[in-house]
Amino acid sequence: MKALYFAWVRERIGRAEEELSPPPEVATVGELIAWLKSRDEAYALAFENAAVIRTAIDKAHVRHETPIAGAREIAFFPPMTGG
Amino acid sequence: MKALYFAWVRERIGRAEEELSPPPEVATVGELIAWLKSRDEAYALAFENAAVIRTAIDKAHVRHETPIAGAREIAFFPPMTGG
Amino acid sequence: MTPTIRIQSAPFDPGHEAALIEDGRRDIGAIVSFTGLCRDEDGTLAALELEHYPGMAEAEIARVAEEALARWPLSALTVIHRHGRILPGERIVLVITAARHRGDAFAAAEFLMDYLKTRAPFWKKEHRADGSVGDWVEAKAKDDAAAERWNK
Amino acid sequence: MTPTIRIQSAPFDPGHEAALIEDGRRDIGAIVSFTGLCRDEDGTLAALELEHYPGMAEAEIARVAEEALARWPLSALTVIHRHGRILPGERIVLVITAARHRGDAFAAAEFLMDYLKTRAPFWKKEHRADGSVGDWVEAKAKDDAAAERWNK
Repeated sequence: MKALYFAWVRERIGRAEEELSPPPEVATVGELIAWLKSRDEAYALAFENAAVIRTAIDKAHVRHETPIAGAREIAFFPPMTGG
Repeated sequence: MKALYFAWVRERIGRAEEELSPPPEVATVGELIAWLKSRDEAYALAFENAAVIRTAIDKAHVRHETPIAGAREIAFFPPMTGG
Repeated sequence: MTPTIRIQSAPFDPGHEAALIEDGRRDIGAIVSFTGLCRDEDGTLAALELEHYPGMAEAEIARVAEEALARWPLSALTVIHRHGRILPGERIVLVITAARHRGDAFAAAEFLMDYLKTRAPFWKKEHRADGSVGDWVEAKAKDDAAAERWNK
Repeated sequence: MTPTIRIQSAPFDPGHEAALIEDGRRDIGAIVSFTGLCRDEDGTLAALELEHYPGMAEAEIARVAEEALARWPLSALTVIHRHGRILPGERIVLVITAARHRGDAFAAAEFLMDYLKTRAPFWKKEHRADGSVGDWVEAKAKDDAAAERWNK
């Protein structure tokens, strides 16, 4: 699946997007975050406070408990500050 | 004192303004309305439901209990429907 | 800050009035603009005739504006109310509030409209499409209730 | 009724957008227009850089607009949100609601702004007047609380 990163999540990881192939035991958004966090220091920093990270699957907000099965695009970003 | 009438109060009385010289025992706005009402049928019709009539002294809203002493201009009108 | 208050028979331009407020400022975060229009859904209205009490209309709107300025920290405030003959689809009233934060701008604009409805000395008479003179528009209990909630 | 939703880097004209809604209609009694501006009271901000999630921004605003249409009887609805570099004093976001009655137009506009603040995927980064890159603007608990009240 395609991963997108925005704002300081993007800056900390150092890229705006990439292809992810998590192992089959990674079932939810929260588990995907934990898996990414374990990759290297950049991801660890980006996701250090996982509770604040907002997520979207296929351009709609989802919670960390949401399953990732079937997701084509998953996005990670800080709380929104538009408007 | 000068009296002004607006909207259907004006239409029923048949004039927009006039000079009033109420007798000294007419002390409040409500008493002035009662005095006007007793003048003729046009005033009686204009003030038939005195409770709905709004009043202003010198361009500021007042209640029927307000004394009229010192008033230069007193206005009578229906509830407002601007905006 | 002195509010801009105008009572006029001429049309007004809400976008222009808001732009005048914004111009050259960097301290405004939110502008709320309310435009009230002459409505005629069933096609029976030729025009509204808006009667007003000259002098008191300005004074009363100024009092309502001062009340709004005392309640909310506003950066600017404009109220324009038309009188005379107004056609369906035309604008009748404009309220613009500017503030640092949107909550203040929204609350002040709604307060101003609720108070204008019940306190500003204007009266609407209907002229019907069939040429007859219709009724004076009746005041709505709903408008009194809307104004009343600000006293809580 | 289809809401007008635009995400763009170009400036917009609130008065023009409202006039497009009003044009030729006799069934609108109230138009509420909200403009959010880039604020810089202490003169330390050079610009805001607004990052967004293309595609999701439009989709999420469309969802919020549908929610507003389900809650209030609206005659028209416009939301425009800019992205990219925005200077102090410039406009960032525009929400316009049109309705027969003012209460619906006010409530829907405020609801839309509260939801845009907390749900639309935009992020603001500060560029300081001294040439340095400042912080990402932090989300405010106040904005979450403002959105939360519509769930009561």
